[in-house]
Amino acid sequence: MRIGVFICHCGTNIGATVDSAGVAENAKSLPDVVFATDSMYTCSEPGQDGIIRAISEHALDGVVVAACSPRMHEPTFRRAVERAGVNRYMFEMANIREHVSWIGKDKEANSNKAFELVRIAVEKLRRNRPLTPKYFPSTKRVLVIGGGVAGIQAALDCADAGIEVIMVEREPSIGGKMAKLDKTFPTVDCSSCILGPKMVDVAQHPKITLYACSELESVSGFVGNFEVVIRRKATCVDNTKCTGCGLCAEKCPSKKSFDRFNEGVGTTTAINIPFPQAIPKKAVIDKSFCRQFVKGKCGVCAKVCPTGAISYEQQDELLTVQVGAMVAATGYDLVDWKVYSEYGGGRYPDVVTSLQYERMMSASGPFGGHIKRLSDGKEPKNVVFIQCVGSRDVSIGRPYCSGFCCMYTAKQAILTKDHIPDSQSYVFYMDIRSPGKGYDEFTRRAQEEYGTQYIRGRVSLIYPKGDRYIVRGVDTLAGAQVEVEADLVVLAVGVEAAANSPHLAEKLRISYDKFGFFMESHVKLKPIETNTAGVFLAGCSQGPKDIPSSVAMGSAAAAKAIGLLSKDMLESDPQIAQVNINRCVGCGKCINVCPYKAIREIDFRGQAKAEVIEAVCQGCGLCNATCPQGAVQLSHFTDNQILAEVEALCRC
Amino acid sequence: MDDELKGAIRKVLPDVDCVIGWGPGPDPLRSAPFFMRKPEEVDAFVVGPLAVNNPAVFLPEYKGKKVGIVVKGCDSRSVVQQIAEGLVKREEVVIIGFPCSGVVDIQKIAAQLGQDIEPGMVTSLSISSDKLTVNVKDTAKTMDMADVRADKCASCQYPNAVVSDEFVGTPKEGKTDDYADLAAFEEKSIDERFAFWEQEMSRCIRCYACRNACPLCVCRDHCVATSREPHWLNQADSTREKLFFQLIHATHLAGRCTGCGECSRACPVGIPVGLFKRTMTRAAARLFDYQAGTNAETVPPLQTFATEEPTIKEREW
Amino acid sequence: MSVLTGKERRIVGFLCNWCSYGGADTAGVGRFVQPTDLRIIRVPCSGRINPLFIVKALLGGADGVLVSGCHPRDCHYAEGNFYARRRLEMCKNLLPLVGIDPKRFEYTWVSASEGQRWQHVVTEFTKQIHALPPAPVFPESPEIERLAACAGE
Amino acid sequence: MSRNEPFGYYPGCSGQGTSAEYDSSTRAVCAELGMKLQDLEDWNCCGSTPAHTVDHSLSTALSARNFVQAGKQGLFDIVTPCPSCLKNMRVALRNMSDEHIGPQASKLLGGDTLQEGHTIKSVMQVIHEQVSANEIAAKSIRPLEGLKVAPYYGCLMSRPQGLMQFGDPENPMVMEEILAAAGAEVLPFPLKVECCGASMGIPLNEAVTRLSGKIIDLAAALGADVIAVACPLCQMNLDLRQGQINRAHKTHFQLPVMYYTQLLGLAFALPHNELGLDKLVVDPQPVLDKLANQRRAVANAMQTEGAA
Repeated sequence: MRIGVFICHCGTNIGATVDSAGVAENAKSLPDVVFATDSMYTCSEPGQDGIIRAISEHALDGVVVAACSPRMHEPTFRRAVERAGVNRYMFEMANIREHVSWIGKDKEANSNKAFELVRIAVEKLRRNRPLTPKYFPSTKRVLVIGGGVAGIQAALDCADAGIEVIMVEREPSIGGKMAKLDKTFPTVDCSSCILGPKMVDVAQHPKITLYACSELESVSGFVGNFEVVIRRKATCVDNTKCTGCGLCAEKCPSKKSFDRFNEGVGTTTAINIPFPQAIPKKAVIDKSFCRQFVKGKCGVCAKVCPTGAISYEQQDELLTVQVGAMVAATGYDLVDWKVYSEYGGGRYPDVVTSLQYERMMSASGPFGGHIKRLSDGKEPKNVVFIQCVGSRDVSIGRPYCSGFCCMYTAKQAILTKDHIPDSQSYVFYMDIRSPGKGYDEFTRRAQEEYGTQYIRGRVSLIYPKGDRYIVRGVDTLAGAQVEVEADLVVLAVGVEAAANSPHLAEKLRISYDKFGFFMESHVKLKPIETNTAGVFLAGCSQGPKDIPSSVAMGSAAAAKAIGLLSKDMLESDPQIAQVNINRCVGCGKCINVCPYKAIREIDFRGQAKAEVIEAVCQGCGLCNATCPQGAVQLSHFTDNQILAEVEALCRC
Repeated sequence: MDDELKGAIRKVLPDVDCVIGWGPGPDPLRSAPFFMRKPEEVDAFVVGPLAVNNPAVFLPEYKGKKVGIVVKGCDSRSVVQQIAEGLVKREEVVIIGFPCSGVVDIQKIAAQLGQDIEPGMVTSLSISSDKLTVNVKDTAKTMDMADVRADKCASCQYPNAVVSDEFVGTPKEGKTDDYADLAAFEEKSIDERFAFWEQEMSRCIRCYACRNACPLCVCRDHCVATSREPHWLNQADSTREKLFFQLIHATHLAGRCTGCGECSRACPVGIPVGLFKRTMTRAAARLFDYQAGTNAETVPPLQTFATEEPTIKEREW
Repeated sequence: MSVLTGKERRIVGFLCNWCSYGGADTAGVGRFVQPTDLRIIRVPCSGRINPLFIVKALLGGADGVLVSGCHPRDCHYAEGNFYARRRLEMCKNLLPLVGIDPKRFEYTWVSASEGQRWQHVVTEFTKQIHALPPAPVFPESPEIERLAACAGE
Repeated sequence: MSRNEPFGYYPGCSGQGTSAEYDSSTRAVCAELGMKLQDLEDWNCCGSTPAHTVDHSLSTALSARNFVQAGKQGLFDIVTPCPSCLKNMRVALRNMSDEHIGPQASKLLGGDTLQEGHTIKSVMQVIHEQVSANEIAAKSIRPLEGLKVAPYYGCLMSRPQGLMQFGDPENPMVMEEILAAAGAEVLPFPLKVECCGASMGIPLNEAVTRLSGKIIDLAAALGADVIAVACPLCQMNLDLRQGQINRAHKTHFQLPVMYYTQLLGLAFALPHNELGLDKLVVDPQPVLDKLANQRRAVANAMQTEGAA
């Protein structure tokens, strides 16, 4: 073999703590290395040209680049060597930036380690074989998980591009958190007025199939050919018959049911349509309150339903669909703020969450747009807002900023004044974070035009005194303790990943961070992609985001899915398992362990042998590690390649 | 019991290609694998303390043909494991079991005699229930059976065939296995163990008798010990490579070894290679509550998993 | 010279591409300083790791082997790390019998987001290896040494 | 540890003086509940507030010496009524394994070394752990029925959270459960872990009258008959300084402030001299009267019922 080695300086990123030129010089002593050099920015155009030139000048048939992580630039360099006529798998990378120069300052040790990493790359490359991808067809259908504004945008964009969409929503209606909001910042326009039409579009679009009250049961397959099982939870209402007339809810005798849509502000009936603009507009029975289920008898709704849509015996239904790509837009939930016992931990009725306050203000909410206290129905005059409840708080494991609370608190303060002109609002804040078009101006308006008193400091205690609450905090600008008497306290509760996000991530085989938010493929350059091909992210599932960002991300995810499925055939990764039929004894161990059922038993001249189904194999190599005689080998990560790497590192 | 067993074998013979058991060996002390096809061949069948080797090792070669096999308890576990792993089909094997009282260890007999026993040296031999008398060059030496019984028999949990189509005799009570042999070995310090194996493995002649005697070594002609693709071992006469082969064998048998002890017995230079597999067997029992060769319906522990592994105490960082 | 004599030990890491290799990258991006002893071999999945790679490294003179994969339930290939967990645990049981200190081998789970955890694991493991004497080494086979001597001439 | 084995008892210096009634009522109640308390021999000051503000090693050594003394008596599980002593002694146990403070403090111990396995808890926590609510109810032959109690823990009993391990640091419920078991009507008291002003009574009296004032103010507003306390310093600020508070705020509170052990003692019908009721500044007579009236009312009701 004729191998060329290129050691990158990456400016000073590597060059400052690794002697790149020295490593290149040493690399010349390695077996089969006929050319070695260092270069300033190997990934730049001149850097890549240097590789291409060296390949032709030195007749190289293999290339090692020692630079950043292969997770960063392996595809870049593979394309470069391919342009020079070398198979893209005759290329190896040594990660001397993330794994060397950035984690230590000892130049001698770093240079030595960098050389070692080059050595194992060379040893592996010497055993590489050219590989060629295969092509396979894909299903031109996208699954959107979550029907909040991000998911809605992704679904509509895909559908408008002519791709079929299946939307799965856990709640009885799409709309997500945005549907619960009264108004939106910074324009203070009505949330349901701008979201409503989009929800209707979803319902009416011929390319979109919506499954509400449904969750993802399992996922199998791979990019282009996922097989998804959806669990449609029993709502006890036959959606094909329900017209959404609402008669059932009118007559339902169980009127004290928990109102999920209204965040527990007020109550609802056991059978209900969550809100007037719900999509789909179908009734749903909450079994934990329905007398038919709790007491075993009632049946009022079944009696009054004009179309006979009620079916108490309805069971969950499993539905299997084929899709080519998936968009995870599962949104967020509020942090459990009840851990703050200094704020009453839920004991005080007039200490509410920001989302509850939205419902209290909303004209379509339980109070018809007239703000009143949950305890006694009185109109509050002094309203205290506390920001960062469950955000930026290391002590409860939520160190991050939830991003949009500063803005909605300002909005809620403004709306409070609009609703109750003789009211006074106070906002306890840590910092005002309002980077966005028209955002900072908005928070100033809350202070200057609406007279909201902003107090920079934390609140240490809320306690009831008479029928009011004493909010004790610190004003860090004045350097004094302050106490405000409040009729109502609104907590700007921080956000966390939607319940069960890690569980869903595991089904999707994507990564999640320690807070449950889904991990993007690259923080800056691949914010929509995940490490699993064909799975894209939108909205707060990836981290806290406001509405404009969620919508933008929904469109971005749609663009990624459309781009993926615009190709007639998808390229398969040739780094898959292969069976050496001469060595295979047909013991079937590989068949047992393969997570993809990508290996089958075949009859070869009367003997049982294993065979890899190429389009199904994902290249994990479990079979390889299982086969005792090594008859199954994972291309590009064969036993011999890994053994060569091990041996390069040992004393032998 | 011998005659009853012979009767059982003869009864099975018409339905099978052959019945595998034990027959006369090079001298009265040693039996040999015995393949019986005709009823008259059954007369030479040997059973008892001299039926030492494990006939299950031959079974996978007969895949596709129906065969009978006479098994001690330990041998039967190999058969069960072969069936569990699909190496042998249950319907292709007729299992004849009997209660085993233990087998002899030729090395121990040699030790009692104070000399190596070359084939042919033993001219005659007689066995009573607890005594064994060996005639070497017209000198008779009587020894206690207990002193020459194979080590594995001392902790034999399954003296009777685990699974059988015909069972001859009254089942015997099993013993418990407390892995005393491992505990004794583990008296040594880590360094002493390394030194021990360095010494022992330096004597290995790479004959692979240990592998060839193993009824669960499925690779047969494709052993990684002698292949270049993949190239796990080089052919140098190095202690490291020899030890590495033992660890390959033990790893391949992890959670599968039924403890028949044939690897150790087959070793011509007497290296206790069975200890490696015993360690894995103990670990499989402790971690996965799994005993290979006791139930053909179970999946070997390393070919399956549980999402929660309460017995695996992972390191906290 | 493969490691800096007196300063470093030979530590081989096997990391799955999707989680732990990414976690090591994240540690790098975060400039989380780590000891320089470890050299990482990238594999697609912890399920790809044949325990015999570990044995091979340790018999070959590596002072320590560190394996890291995706957290259980979060395997990129759904199940690979579940198998790996069992196999690696069995391997850990085998080493002491051979006279290899089981502290020379650890396996753990580090996700792509856990740069700090990776730094911690590497630092702790390296400390652990430095607390042990250098790995015992087998004498080379006389045959090979003779050949090596010839080659050197 | 079960209550059949003796606990090492560390009374703390307040118990010898300003809170003698806390000490005596604690001993009386524990005896009634079958908890054996064995006094530490030759114990010394825990270091209180001054020591640790000057020298951590010294403060650690002072408290550590008490554990050493206990160890000599074979006592490893120590209890103390005083939250401040508890905090100091817990900090000392933690500091003894600190790589800097530990060795220095050890040197100060002279020839003595601290053994492993020492624990210290508040008497309140141990009562809560060892005695069931049913047992307390059964012992309460004169239950505190009808008595409205504002439970006040002070700032130290539950905090810092990691060190004190006393349930929810902002909303502990142990005293509530104990007193409710004795029949009292325990009020939800939002200021239960607020600062009373602590030792600022002398250098900055205004701080105490302001902070303790709020506590008394809210307890009175909630209709409490008595504030139940567990800390000698809190008791002093709320009780002894109630006159100062009244003067500062032009109020006229006469709200009794009693140790929870005194209230338990009343429920158990223990002799008043053991409970040290005479040591209280604000006269607890209204409490006794209320309980007596309540008992009379109950007795009358039963009589009428019997007659009918």
